[in-house]
This record gives sequence, structure tokens and C-alpha cells, in this order.
Amino acid sequence: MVPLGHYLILSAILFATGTMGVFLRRNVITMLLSIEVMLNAVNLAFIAFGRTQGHVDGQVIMFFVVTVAAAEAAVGLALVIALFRHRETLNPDAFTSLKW
Amino acid sequence: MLLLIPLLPFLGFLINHAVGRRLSKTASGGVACLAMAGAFGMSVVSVWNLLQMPPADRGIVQQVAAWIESGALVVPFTLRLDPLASVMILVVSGIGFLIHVYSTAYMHEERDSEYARYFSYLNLFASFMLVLVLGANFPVMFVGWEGVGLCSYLLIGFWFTKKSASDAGKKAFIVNRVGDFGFLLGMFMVFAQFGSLDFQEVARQAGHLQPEVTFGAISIATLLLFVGATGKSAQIPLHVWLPDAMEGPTPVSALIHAATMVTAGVYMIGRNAVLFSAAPETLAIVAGVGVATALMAGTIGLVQNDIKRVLAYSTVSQLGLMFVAMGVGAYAAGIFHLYTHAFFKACLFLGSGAVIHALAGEQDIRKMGGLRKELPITYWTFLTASLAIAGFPFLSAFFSKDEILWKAFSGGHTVVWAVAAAASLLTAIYMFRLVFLTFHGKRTSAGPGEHAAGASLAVARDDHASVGGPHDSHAHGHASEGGHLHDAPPAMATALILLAIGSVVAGYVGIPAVIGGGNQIEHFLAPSFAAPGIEAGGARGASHAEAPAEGPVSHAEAVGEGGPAPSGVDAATEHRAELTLMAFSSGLAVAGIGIAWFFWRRSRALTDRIAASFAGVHRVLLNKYYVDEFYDAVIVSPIKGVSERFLWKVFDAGVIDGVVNGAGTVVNGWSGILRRLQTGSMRAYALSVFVGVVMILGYYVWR
Amino acid sequence: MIPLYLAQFGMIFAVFGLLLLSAAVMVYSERKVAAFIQQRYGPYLVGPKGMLQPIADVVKLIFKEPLRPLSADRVLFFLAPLISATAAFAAFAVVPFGAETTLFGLLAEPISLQVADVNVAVLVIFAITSVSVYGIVLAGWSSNSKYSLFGALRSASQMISYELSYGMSLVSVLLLAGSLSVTDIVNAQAGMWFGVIPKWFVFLQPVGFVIFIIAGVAETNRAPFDLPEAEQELVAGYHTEYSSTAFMMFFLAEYINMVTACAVATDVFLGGWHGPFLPLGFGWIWFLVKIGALLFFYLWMRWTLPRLRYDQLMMFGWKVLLPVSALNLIVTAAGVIYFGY
Amino acid sequence: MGTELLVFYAFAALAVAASLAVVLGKNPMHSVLLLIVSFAALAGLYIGLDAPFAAVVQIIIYAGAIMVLFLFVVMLLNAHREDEPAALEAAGGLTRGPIRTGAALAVVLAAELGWALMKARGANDGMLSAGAGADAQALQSVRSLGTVLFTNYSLAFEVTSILILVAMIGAVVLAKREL
Repeated sequence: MVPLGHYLILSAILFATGTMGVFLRRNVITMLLSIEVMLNAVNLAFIAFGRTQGHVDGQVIMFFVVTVAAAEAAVGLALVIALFRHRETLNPDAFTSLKW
Repeated sequence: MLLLIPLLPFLGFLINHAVGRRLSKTASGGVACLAMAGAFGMSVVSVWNLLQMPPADRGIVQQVAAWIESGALVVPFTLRLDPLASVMILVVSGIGFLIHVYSTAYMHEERDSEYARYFSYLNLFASFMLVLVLGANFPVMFVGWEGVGLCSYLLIGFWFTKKSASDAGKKAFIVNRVGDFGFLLGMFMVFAQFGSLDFQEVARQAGHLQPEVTFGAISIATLLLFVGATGKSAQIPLHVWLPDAMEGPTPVSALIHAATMVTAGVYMIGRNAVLFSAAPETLAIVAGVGVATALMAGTIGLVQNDIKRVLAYSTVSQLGLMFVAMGVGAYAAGIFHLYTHAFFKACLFLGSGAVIHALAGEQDIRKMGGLRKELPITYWTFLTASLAIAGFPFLSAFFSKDEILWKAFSGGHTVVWAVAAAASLLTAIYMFRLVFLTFHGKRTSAGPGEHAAGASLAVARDDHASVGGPHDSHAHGHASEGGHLHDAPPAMATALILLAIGSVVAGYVGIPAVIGGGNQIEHFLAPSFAAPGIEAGGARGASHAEAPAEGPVSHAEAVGEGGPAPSGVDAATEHRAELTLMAFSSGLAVAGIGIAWFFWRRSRALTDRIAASFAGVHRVLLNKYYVDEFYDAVIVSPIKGVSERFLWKVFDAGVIDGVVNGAGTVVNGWSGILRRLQTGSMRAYALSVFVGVVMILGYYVWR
Repeated sequence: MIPLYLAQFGMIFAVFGLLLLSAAVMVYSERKVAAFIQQRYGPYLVGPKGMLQPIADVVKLIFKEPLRPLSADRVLFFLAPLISATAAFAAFAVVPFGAETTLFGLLAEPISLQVADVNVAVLVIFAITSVSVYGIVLAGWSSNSKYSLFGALRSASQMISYELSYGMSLVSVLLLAGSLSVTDIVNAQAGMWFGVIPKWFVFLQPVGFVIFIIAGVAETNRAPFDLPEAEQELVAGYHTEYSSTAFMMFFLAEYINMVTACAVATDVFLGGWHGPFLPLGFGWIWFLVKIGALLFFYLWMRWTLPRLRYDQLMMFGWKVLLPVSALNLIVTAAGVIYFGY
Repeated sequence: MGTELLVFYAFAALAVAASLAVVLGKNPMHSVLLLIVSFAALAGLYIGLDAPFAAVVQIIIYAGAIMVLFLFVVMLLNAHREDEPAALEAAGGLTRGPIRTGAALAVVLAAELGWALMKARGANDGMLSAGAGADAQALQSVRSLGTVLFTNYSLAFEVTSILILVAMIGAVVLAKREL
């Protein structure tokens, strides 16, 4: 039997990794990927908790998260494409025209 | 049920206002008339229901909605129909309907859109007037009060392209504001005194008050209310707007400025009869103002040359008489006169309208004359109405006016009585001056009828063109017809005839007891002037201003005698006195007619000579005692000066603009600093969010 | 007596071997069928009736020189064929091909003839097919040649588009069987109606079956949906740059995918190993027969039908196949509720 | 017991390694693929958590759909490598500051979460060993899952479907050439 704590710590690490990615990467696509990592960390925590509590709600939530992730990916990538068309780059720091 | 009465005209207004400009004249006019007819029908039905009730507690109440509720102030939107209100709604909706019908013909030269606009305003006015009449508490009445004010403004300035018209509209509105202010303050004081704004409640409490001997809170409240009344009903000192209001279309003058709206003040006092009875001081003032107005207006009316203005001044003086009635506590008499007056004054105005219509917008009576043959219907109806207003025996005003005079006399206000009598004499005189100058003799100047005087017709037409008068169209129309004048078209004729009949028979609901007809209307109205709880007779007592010392107690015993006889006077002498007075006043009427005949039929020359010899007086009268000029000097120009030199140049430009611009600069500066946060780099934004997350989590971890 | 885990290992190796064999058979039979349809002889030199031709091919391919474009992405270029081959093999793991058996009393308790009996087997099949896209996509992208890239893009979009219809037609069967385990689905088809018609879902789900077959063809990139390797347009599609063993792996993957698709179709629609005349112990024969028939149908289509245009492909997938399958699914659900199947 | 823990550590290590590689790698393509690997690892963990359905869905949707989408975009935009920092500085200021802080904060976050979880562990040891008092069959069966999904969460489910629809339309509109 694997203690719940292990799962949770794992998800914590993954989440932190994802956030780190959001800041480290200089590429919008990779940033989106990092966000996916974060979402997965959350999913893991959910399922682990659900398993412990002995009901399937955890998995249900996970499905919703996945669905939202799908939607987010679709829109996000569409945005990325649109941006790339206008800026010819994927560097988030290049999209700073919306200021002051 | 009750709600429907004001609602129907309002619907008419909505329809005509929304889609009127797309409707044909027939359609929009039809809608308006139908709405009024419906309102009239509903009023008749509800009055009928009212009559079925026992006299003591006649009253139909309908709470439409909860309106204002804050702490002690609870004002439901309630309509209440009682005898007083029932008289009013019948007058408003009935005469209103006739005038609508009349208007369909009178306004027919207007463009379709204008036509619809006119009728939408007229309907709106009717509905507001009915709300005013039916309102069961001060605020609801005030809604109607303001509403009719608005409509009168809109309708006076209906031909807004004409400067004089729009000015007159503004004048009426502003003068009314003064009155409304008084009304509001009075309302507040009433609330402060009685903790309620419902007429019933106020009357109930006031009924148990001892009438104030000295000038106290109630007197102030009632006085303020009276200021409001003077505003609406064009009494001194706020009478100045009514004559100018004649700039509006004639049917409007008939409906609003003769029959209904201007009587709102009288109605309001009647509505609060019990309250006023508790303040003899105020009543005295009311009587005084009323009589003064009556006299002044009568004198002015003698010399005016504009047919409508003469009628306007006669209205003012009649209103003065009504206030006299109120002042001497003869509320029933006042309302009675109001009701008869509505008929014949409306008839007179419509008649004058017919004349103007026929003469292509000519309004100067000096240019008229001899129209009797050419406009028979108009002539006869006009004559009847004039006789009625003059108080010719057994016509409507005969009863009502005599009632007032008698009440004044028997009330012991001999002075008031004397002046009022003089005023009624004047009434007879100027009315028949009008009749003679307009309809008898030979035309002294061009009407479109005379081929010879085409030139002067052109002149007449020109000056109308110059003022941009709406009646140019008439002029053209009739000039093209050439030949004889044409009498009122059917729609107008019907209205005239019906109103004429009304002005003959309307009085017969109030035949005084002495000539064997127990004054029904008085008994009918009595409950409305009585404090609820005290039975009907109490009103007669309460309406005795000369006996303030004796409270409701004595009123109660006054019930026993009933009838017009006040308490403590022998009935026989009463009757003799009353009959004498009646004879006297009818004598006055005849005399007035005679004088008018003598001066303006028999020997015009003499008249002019007199006028010349009393040039000063004549000028003063002609200029309406210079009241307008006085106001202008005392009130208007100082205000103008202050607002221009201080309010505008100093306060507005300096303080207000300064504040506004200052706010702008401050915000501008700060945002100049704060906008630095908007770096536009999404990573920075993410960072700010993330910092927050870490902090919050940290708080929970190390808590 | 052989212990169970040994039996499992044996099973794994057996399946692996069988799949390889089936690939070989497919190569041979494809050539033969093609020849038959085009009225040629086909291979006849190597071995009796050229039966050893596949082995010859393999040997040839192995001894070819493995080439790699200079600008290719080294890692991915190497990974791509492995991925597709692995996926192809893995998909078959959850496909049962016979009733539970004790292998003629060799085993203590009976084992079902499949590598792993997962209770979400159908979904597993899906998962693996969806992963197998990567093999192709990566191959196309990593070899850094425009033909390959186009092939990859095409195949990826094609597979995603048709996966939906594929899934939906399958789901309608799941509704009927009420289970996600292929074994249960197969067993749900045991027996006969009125003693003559076998209780196969194909009779309950004709539309579903047709959709499944069509989508399956598209999934395996076979003609008439073989746009990813449309010779006339893009030289050889995603595996243009591949040679020798790597190429062989794609080749292998394609055939094994075909076999898997047909096996799934057989299990889900044609009642798997259930059939008349044969005892349950020999059901696998039925299985082979049905699979063979389907495979022949594949070859037949390839050599008969012309290739669709790309836009036609997409149009058909999204505007015809998907709505129809959705409708079919709804109707089925209604029916299940109504008849309480 | 030992094996389970072993398996867990194996998958966990794989997942973390893959994710780190995703985050640190410079080639988007590799990142995508590594992310898939980490998903696979997580799927394995899910199976360990008696959630096979979740595992499979993870693979089908994430690996099969979302990641393919990413792959598409990477291929479409043909973004082999991200621009060099120098270029970034040129492109538009303040990169380094946020980057460094962000990374640092991430580490802090990990520490915090770990700490919090340790505290949680101390707080309630009862619910720790996964599967204590949980009926594996009920958890694994897709049926029970569906029941919960379509009874307790039906509204959420419908809303999600709308969300998906909106996202679809939005994506189409955004990605159209004449934007």
C-alpha cells in the first residue's frame, strides 16, 4: 500500500515544476505545456484523495479537469497561431504591445 | 375599475405618442376621442355605483400599488372616489370628451404628426387630471398636479415655432413652480402635523381639532397649500400666467385653462375642507384673495380687446368667486359653481374658437361684429353661455353664483359679499360687451367674408404670417372659399350645442331650498367636506367660518336642521333675506347686460370718450395693472442679474468647473503613475498572481 | 502441469509470433490478391508458389543500408518506427481470439486466449491506436522533408477525424453489451436467434459495423484512404526517408494494425470465436476464418477502389460519417432503454 | 507491498524526470513528447490507484487528442527552437527578472506544499494508506463512475459540454486566416 502522502508530494513536485516552466520557458507553446503539467499534478491529487475516501468523485473531477484542459488547449493554441501570424515569433515577451 | 378611468386616456396618449405620426388624422383623433369616451363611460358607471351606497359613507377606494414606504411615511398609490371626486371626474371626462370631439375639427389644418402630438398631449392631460381628482392622498394628487402642469406647458407651447407661444408656456410653467413649491411645503407640514398624507386620515384628525384662533401650524400649512392653489388657479399674486396661456389652441384654453385644470386649486381646498375649516385665518385670506382677484380680473376684462383674453380674465374672476366660496366655508357652493362654470366657460371658449376659426385666426374683437347672421349656431350657443355666466335667472350660474353670494352674506362677510356682487356685475358687463362687439352691429373690419376688404384681409393675414400663427392655413382655406363665412363644422357644432344645453340645465341639480328645490348637490357633496366619523351634517357646521369657537360638537347639533340654514338663525328671516338677495343679483345680471348694451351697442362714441377722459385708468386696466412689469422689475431682473454675474461668471466658471477639472487632473496624474504596473508582459502578470498564491499558501502553512 | 505465469509468458510470445507470422502472410497474400485482381501471377519463384517471398523481402530489407537525412532530428527519427511498431503490437494485447481453454488439460485452471484481460479493454485499444499516430507524425516531422511532413500532417488529421466515428460506432455496441471488456462483448454474442441466426452484433448494428469498417480502414491508412503515403503526390508519405529495418518496421506496423483492426471488428461485431458447428474449444478456428474474410476484404478494396481526394476524405469523415454514427448511437441508446436489452 | 511501492517510485521518478525535461528542454517538439511520457507515467499511477478508466482516458484524451494538437501547432509553426535570450532582450525588456523570481518562487511553492502535506500527514494518519476502506471494485467499475457523473454532476457535465462547444467555435474563429 502506497501512502497517500507520497502521491500528494509527487503532485506538489509536479505542480511546482509546471509553474517553474511557465516562468523559465521563452516559448508560448512550452508555457502551455507547463500549464498542462500543473493540471496533471492536480488531477493526480484528486484521484489519490478520491481513492482514499473510497468514492469515484475524484475521478469525476479529473474528467472535468481534462475537459477544461482540452478546451484551454484548443483556444490557447488558436491564439498562439493568430499571434504567430502577426508577430512571427512565439516569445511571450514580444507580445507586450498591450501596455500603458 | 377606478384605475381604468385615468388609464384609458393614458393608453390613448401612449398610442398617439408612439405610432401617432404614422396614423391618419381620423385614426389618431378617433383613438383619442374613444379613450375619452371610455373614461367618461367608466366614470358614469363608477359614479352610479357610488350613488347606490348610503349617503353617509359614500366612497370607493382602490389601492393600485404600494408606492412609497419609508418609516413613518407610507404612501400607497390609492385612488378614491367620493361625491366631490365624482362631480369632478364627470366634469373632466365629460367636457373633456366634448372638447376632444371639437378639436378633431378645430385642429384639422395641422399636419398629421402635429395632430397626433396634440391629441396625445390632450389625452395625457386628461389622465393626469383624473389622477389628480381621484388621488386619495397628497402625493398621488401631487402627481396629477405636476402632470397637468406639464401638459398645460406642452399645450400652451404647442405652436412652439411661435416665440410668444413658447414664452407663454415657460411662463405658465415657472409661475406654477412657485405654487407647486408652496403645495409641497404645505404637504410636508401636513405630514409633520398629522403623520399621515391620506386625505381621510388628515380630515379625521383635523375634525377633532379646535379651530385655531391664532395663527398656528395648521394655518401655515393651509396657507402654503393655498399658495399652491393660487398657482394652479391663477389667483393673485400668481394669476399672471393664465391670460398669456391663451397662446395655446383654443380647445386647450377651453379644457385646461377654463374647465378643468385651473379649478384644481379650488378642488384641492374642497378636498381638504375639514383641514381648512380648522384654520379660519387662512379661510379669511382665501376669501380676501378670491374677492380681490375677482374684482381685478373683472375690471381688466372690461377693456381687453382679444376675445380669448377677455374670456381668460372672466375665468380668473370666476375662479376668484369660487375661492370666495371656499373662503366663507361654502365649499359645496364653490364646487357647485366650479361645475356649472365648467360648462358655460368651456362653451364660451369653444364659441370663441369657432369665431376665430371662421375669421381665419382673427382674435381682435374690434375687428369683428355682425357675425350673428353668419355664424348662427356659434352665436346662439355663445349667447346662452353668456347669459348663463352673467347669472341670468334660472340659468346655471344663477344658482351657483347666488349660492356663493348668499353664503357670503349669511356668513356675515358683508364686505366680501359686496365686492363679489360688484364682480358679478362686472362679469355681466364685459361678457355682453364681448357678445355685442363680436356678433352684433356691422363688421368694422375685414373678415374673409368681405370681397371689398380683401386688402385689410391681406393685412390681417400678413400679421398672422409674421407671428407665424398656425391659422394662416385657415386664412388661405377661407380666402380660397371666398364668399361668406362658414359656421362651425358638425363636430364643433355638436360640442357647442351640448355645452350650451349643459350651461342651461347644469344648475338644476342645485336649486336652493327657498325656491322649493332641496339643494341636492349640496347634500350630495356634504360627506366629502365632513371629517369621516362625524356624520354628513357636520360638514355644514364645519363650513361655518364665522363660528370657529364652537367645535365639532355644535356642528353635530347643526345636523338637526339640515338644509342651508346655519345654526342659530331664524329660518323665516333667512328665507326672506335669501330671496331678496336672489332678486338683487338677478337684477345685477340684467343691469349688467343693460349697461353693456348701452355702452357698446347704443353709443360707442360715448364709450370711447369716457375711455379717453379716464385715459390713465384705461391704460392701467389695459396693461393689467402693470403686474407683469412689476414682477419683472422686482423678481425676474434681479434673479437674472445675480445668476449672470455671480452664479455663472463666478460660481459656475470658478468653483464648479474648477472642481471638475481638478478631479480630472488628479485622476490623470495618479493613473500616469499607476499605469506603470501595466507592463503588458504576460510573464510579469503571471508572476504577480503567483506571488499571491505563494504568500497565501505560506500564511496557511506557517499559521 | 504448467504454472499460470508460465502460461501467460507463453501466451505473450505466442501472440507476438503469430502477429509476425500474420504480417508475413499478409505480405504474401496481398501480392497474390493483387496479382489475381490484376490478372498476373504474382510471386512464384521463391519457394513453392513463391510462399517464401516474404522472408526474402525481410532479408533484403535487413541487409539494406540504413540512411538518415543529415538535417533529421536524430532521436525522433530513430524513435518513430519503434513507436508505431510497438503500438501496433501492443494494441493486440487486449484482443481475445479464443474461448477460455486449458490447452487440452495442460493447465490447472483455464486461461482466456488473450494477453491481458483488462476491464476497459476497448478503451485501451483506443488509447493505443491514438498513440500510434505519433509514430507516423514523428517520422514525418523528424525526417525533415516536406513530403514526409505532409504525409505526417495528413495521417494525423485523418486519424483524429476518423477516430471519432470509430469510437462512436464502437460505443453503440458497448451499450448493447453493457461492458467494456472485449471478452464480455464476445460472450454476449453467443447463441442463436430462432436457432439459425447467430446472435452477432452485426445484425443489431449494421450501420455501426459499416462505419466501423470504413473508419478502421481510414485508421490504418489503407486504400482508399491511404493519403499519408499517396505515391503520386508525396513520394511515399511519412516514411519517404526511411530505409532498411526502420522501413520494415513501418511496413510491419501497417499490416499488424490491419490485423488488429480486423480482430477487433471480429470480436465486437462478428461474435468473435462464436459460431455454429464448432465446439467452443475450437472457436479460434471461427475467429481465424472471420478475420481472414475481413482481411481479404481490405486487400480487395485496396486494389479496387481509387484513392479519395484529401478534401473529400475530410468532408466524408466530418459531414457524413460522424453525423451518421452519432445518429446511430442515439437510436441504439433509445432502443436499449426501450427494450431494456 | 514492496512491489507496489517500487512501481510507484518508478512511475513517479519517470513522471518527475519527464516533466522536468519538458520544462527545461529547449525544443518544443521534444517537450511535447516528453510530456506524453509523463502522462503515461501518471496513467500508470492511476492504475495503481484503482482508476483504470481514468488512466485510459488520460492516454486517449491527453496523449491522443490534446498533445496531437500541440504537435500540430509545433509542426505548423515549425518552431524548432525558441529564440535566444539575447534576441528576447531585444524583442522586449524584462525577461530575466521574472524568470529568476518565478523559478525561485516555484521552488518555494514546492517546499510549502511539501510542508503542508507533511503537516496534513501528521494531522490525519488514518486516511493515509491509499485504499484504506475503499472498495476497489466499486472504484474500478466504469458503471459506478458513470452513475455519479450523470447524477450528482449532471449539471456540471452539461455545462462542460457547452464549454467545449464554445471553445471549438472560438478556436475556429481565432485560427481563421482572415482574423
